[in-house]
Amino acid sequence: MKKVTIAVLFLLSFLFVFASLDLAPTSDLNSPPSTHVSPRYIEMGYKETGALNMVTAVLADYRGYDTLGETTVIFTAGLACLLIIESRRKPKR
Amino acid sequence: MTTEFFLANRPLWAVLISLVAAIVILANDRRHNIREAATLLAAVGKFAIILSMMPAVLAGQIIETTPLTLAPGIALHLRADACGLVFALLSSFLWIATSVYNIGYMRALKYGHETGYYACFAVALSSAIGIALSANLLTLFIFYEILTLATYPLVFHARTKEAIDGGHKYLVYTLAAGQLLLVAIIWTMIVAPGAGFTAGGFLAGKAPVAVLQVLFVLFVLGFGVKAAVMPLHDWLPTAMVAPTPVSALLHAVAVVKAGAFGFVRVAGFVFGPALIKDIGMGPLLAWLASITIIVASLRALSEDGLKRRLAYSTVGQLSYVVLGTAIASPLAFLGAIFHIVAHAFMKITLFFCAGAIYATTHKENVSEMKGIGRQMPLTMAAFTIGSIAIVGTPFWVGFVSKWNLGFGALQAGQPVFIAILVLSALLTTGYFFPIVYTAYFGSSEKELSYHEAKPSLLYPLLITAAVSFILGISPNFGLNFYDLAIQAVNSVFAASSGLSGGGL
Amino acid sequence: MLTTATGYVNYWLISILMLVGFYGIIATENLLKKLMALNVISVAIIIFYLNLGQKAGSNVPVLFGEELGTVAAYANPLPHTLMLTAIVVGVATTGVGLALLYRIYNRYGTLEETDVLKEMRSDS
Amino acid sequence: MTANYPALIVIIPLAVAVITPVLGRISIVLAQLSAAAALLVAFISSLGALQHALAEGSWHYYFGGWAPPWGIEYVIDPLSGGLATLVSFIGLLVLIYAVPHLATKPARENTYFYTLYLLCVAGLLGMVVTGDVFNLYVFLEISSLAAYALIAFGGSRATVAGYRYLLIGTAAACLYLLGIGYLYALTGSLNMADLAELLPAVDAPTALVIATVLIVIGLGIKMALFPLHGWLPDAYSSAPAPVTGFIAAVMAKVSAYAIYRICFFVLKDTGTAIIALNMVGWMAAAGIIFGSIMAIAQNDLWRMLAYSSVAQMCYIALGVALGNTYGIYGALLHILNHAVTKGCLFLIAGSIAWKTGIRDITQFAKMCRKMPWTMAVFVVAALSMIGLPPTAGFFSKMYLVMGSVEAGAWGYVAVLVASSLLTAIYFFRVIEYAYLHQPAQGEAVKLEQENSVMARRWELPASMLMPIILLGIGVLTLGVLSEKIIADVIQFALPWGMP
Amino acid sequence: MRQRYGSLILDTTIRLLVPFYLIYGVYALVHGHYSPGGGFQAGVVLGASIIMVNMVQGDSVTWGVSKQTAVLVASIGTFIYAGIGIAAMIWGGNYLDYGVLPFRGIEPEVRALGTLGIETGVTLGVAGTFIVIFNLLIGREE
Repeated sequence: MKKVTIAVLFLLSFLFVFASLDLAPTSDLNSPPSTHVSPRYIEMGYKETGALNMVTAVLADYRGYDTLGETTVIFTAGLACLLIIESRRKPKR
Repeated sequence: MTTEFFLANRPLWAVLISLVAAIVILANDRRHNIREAATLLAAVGKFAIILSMMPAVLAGQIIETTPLTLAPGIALHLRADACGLVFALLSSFLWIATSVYNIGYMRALKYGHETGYYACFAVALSSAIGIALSANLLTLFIFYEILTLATYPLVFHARTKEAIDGGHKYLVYTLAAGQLLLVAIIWTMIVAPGAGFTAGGFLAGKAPVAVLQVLFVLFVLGFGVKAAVMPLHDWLPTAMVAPTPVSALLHAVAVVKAGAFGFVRVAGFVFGPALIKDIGMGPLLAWLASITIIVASLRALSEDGLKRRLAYSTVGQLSYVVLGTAIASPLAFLGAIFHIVAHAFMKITLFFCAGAIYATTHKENVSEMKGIGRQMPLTMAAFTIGSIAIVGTPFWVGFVSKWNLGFGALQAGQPVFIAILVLSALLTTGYFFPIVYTAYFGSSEKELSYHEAKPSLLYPLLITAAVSFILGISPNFGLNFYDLAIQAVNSVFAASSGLSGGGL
Repeated sequence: MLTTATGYVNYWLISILMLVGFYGIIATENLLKKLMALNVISVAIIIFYLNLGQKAGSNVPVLFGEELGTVAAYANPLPHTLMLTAIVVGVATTGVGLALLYRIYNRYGTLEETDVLKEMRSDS
Repeated sequence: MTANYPALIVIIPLAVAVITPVLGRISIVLAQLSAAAALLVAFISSLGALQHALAEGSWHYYFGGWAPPWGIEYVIDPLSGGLATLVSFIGLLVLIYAVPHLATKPARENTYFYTLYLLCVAGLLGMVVTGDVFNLYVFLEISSLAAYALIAFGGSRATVAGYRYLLIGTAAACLYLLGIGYLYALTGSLNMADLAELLPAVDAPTALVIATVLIVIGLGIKMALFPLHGWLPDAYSSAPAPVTGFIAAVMAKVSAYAIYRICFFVLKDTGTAIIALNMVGWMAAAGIIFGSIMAIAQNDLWRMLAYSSVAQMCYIALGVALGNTYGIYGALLHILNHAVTKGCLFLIAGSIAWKTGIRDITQFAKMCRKMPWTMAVFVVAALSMIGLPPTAGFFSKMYLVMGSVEAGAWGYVAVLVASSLLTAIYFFRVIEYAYLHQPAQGEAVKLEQENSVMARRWELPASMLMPIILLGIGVLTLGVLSEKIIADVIQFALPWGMP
Repeated sequence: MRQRYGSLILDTTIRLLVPFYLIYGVYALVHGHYSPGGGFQAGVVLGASIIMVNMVQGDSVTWGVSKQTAVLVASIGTFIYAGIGIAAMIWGGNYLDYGVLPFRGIEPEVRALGTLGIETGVTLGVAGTFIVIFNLLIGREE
């Protein structure tokens, strides 16, 4: 079983290596992520949101809704733990 | 406005009235009288509605309604044409008789669970009328499946081991067939989008011959199970564990005739007689039907249980209809459609008699019925009438359809099937005559006193027996079955010119 | 050739890290270790995203003073933001996973998968 | 507020969820009422949004006022609007159902349950209406985390099932995240519409294939697509009844919807989606047969239904894989139909276990007497699962067969036909046990006594019976109105460029 | 009640460090606009400092926030975030459109204030949740 897993994963690693050649190399200034969408965050971030920290600008404003989701995820995790562990001590019916 | 609305949608009301009745029945679980009154009212109402459409249809009008769309381009399309009206009139008329009989029978035998029984009966009738009046394949299929579902509880009604097994078998056969039918119907819908039943068929030239052949086989398999074409007939004798009214109305009229009627629709209104000839599937089906007729008759000879013998008789007789559609000449078609009517009256009489005997004396095997003709003279008289008619004796209703079938075979240039008809008549005599003989002349060990069935059982069977005599002399009596059948055949064959005989 | 290698070697390392994580999930018996392997995967993916945000010669995406340099002078802030979310999701998942493990251990006294499953099947 | 319908669909359940612990402190009834009110608002908003989308085309809602691709947008088109309506409606029904079910648990646990339940619903709603692939991931995680905990709430077995689901589910989410990572690396965008525009120009076949496969496998695990369904039977059969009812009804469907969305709306012009879909098609066909056979082998009603879900989810996958108009009609209609039907069946299974403690089918004798209404609805829902007219299931199956016939995929036709018959076997088995079998001798007497007591009582509390009956009516109504749904909604949900 | 882990050295260290942790947490929150930092980081620092107090001093220390309180804090914190979004809706903008909030100032400043508001919510939410999870995982009874 383990050997099969290793073999499959080994093959997969070749696939990933092969696929990576389709991507822009690391640190490429002209890669799609550096040229689409993100320039606006860098250029307009301060003007539009008043945050010098562009990460904050994106996090809290441009993509603020994701962050709401993120906070909710954490909150969900807290309540999930509560429900899981608290219900251990349930009174017998 | 409202009257017009009511009149225009009569096919829909005809279907819905017994569904409503089913709901009323379910709501009155413990009030027997309301429950049974609802059944009777719905039966009479349904018959009245369908009867009211007859003059218009005879005059050449077609009453149709499309209350709902089922799929893009395909509506829940109900249409009262001559062909459908034959079946609708027949089943709704016989439902009245059966309802009366039902009440007597169920009260005599105390099965229990009667609310569900009556409700299922009503739903089954709804779907039978739906099948009769549907104007396209999908509508027909939906009612066809509802019919399967509604009759399944009726088969296992007694809840004995045997009944449950019978129900199983019934369900397996009909559901599997239903799926094949569904594939056939969907394929047809893809080949000819949005087409409804067209007199003379609509598939010609729509697809390669090979595809049409496969389609035809699928249709045969799909409808063949309910029409009990051998080798797909096995469920029918097993399903005889159901209470007799079920066997009488559903397993002799509504359910099995739905299959036979499906053949008529497919042969006459989907493929068309000409196309069936062209793709060469007619003879195949005709021989299948012939084999069924002979083998089923032989099987009937060896059965001792009266209902099982009747069941095999039904299997054989249904194939007359299939044979007629397969021969696909005008007269054969006429014979096929009229045999739906003829067989219904004859066989329901016979089943009613079997049920009456069982409810009164608890005898269900032929060998036990020695001397029962003296004990229940009226019932046995009706039984005798039914037997004589079903054999095909001239001046009885069975003769009319067989005569037409025979001439149809000649018309199509296949006289060999006349031999089949004659052989079948002989065999039929072979298995009905002993019953009658035993009943009148067999001597029983015990002394039998006069003990006729009670009125609610007796009157329905006398009426149907009388009708099967009257229809033999005057096939148009009362409900104009013969004219309607002729009109249906004319419409089918007028559309496909060049076939021998043309119209009638 | 060398430039290719330097440009892509990150992706390869990340792939290997991720596959190691998958190996961990599949091959280890211990439920806690599986959870840790899951974290390895999630870290690999986080690095993958951050790798996408890199630009040669860029600085952190924070304006110091109000002078804006060229776009090329700042790293892409979007992957950072996304990965902040992913990190939090990872933490949350780990928390819930640990809570579940806590209960499993309390109930069955073991964290070996086969044992737990055996106990569970016999448990009503 | 009308202008904010798309946001309200998700926001109101979310906001109410996060404040529920506080409300629950004050009074548990307050928490229940507010939760129900929140889902009602979500339902009304979805309906409003759907109506707007049908009347005036798809509705794009920009969060924070930032236009995509910079900000996050919600897209209400007939498809997402319709699905949001479905999710919120079933969410509301199950919430009502859950109230008596949880009455014996302490108030605090009740509060946490409702909070997580709302979060789960909100997460699914968010997945449905979002137009941003990363936002979809975030909401996927919200709903998943909530679901893990809710499943584990069912007891010790459920904890193990929940943990296994957590492992598989998180791995799935990671795969999905990596998949969209590739898409991001290739285009620099995360917005679905923007991706759809940019991707055809991208020349990176291997990376695109990897991205597609990762996304499809990731979401495939979540929708329990065979052979990635391993988590499902344990999870469904050990979770508390309302939870199973809800997640079985909508959770997997939302993932199926996401696959459809991404394959047909994002990757449609790249050509890789076709490869992935072919793969999905055969997996689905195998899954239909496997799920049905496994369902026949089960004696536990819950597990039977769970395996049935495996098979039925594959119906949806099959329709999507067919990729022609009828196939997609069938798949989308089946999402709707199966949600209502399976939700109904699991709620019924839950009620039976709640009232009588019986889960084993072989002990169902005389169940029709104990719970006549419930069992009547069960029969209707079972018919729909088998695919018999006039119930909803028939029509979706009909479209699937139509799609297969049109595509000439006779193998699929055979599978669909065989599956109907197999489904009939295991559902009629239950029906026969419930209606026809006689209980053992000793039990019969006890049953009579129980019956005499119960004759005067309503079979289930109204708030449990009402959702079941509503869903049962829904099964019939959806069947009768299926064409209307197609003509009014689903027709507009097809990807662009299709007839 | 568990034994506290503390000793003299730990006690003293905590006494000295916790105020700085708290201040640093608040700094990370409010300074998130200008430098690396923000709600999550702040929340984690705040949560961690309280967890630390809890660990060292045991439950007897009155400001070791209890599980129930922490849940409420997390709940309220997350609600602040969602609520600010809803407030934006009420003032006529889209959800989370801080620009329409009725603060004085030009739009970027208003937006920055809105951002600060939600970051506060995030901080409370994260801090509360971490305390809850920690308390649960160490199996401390009420």
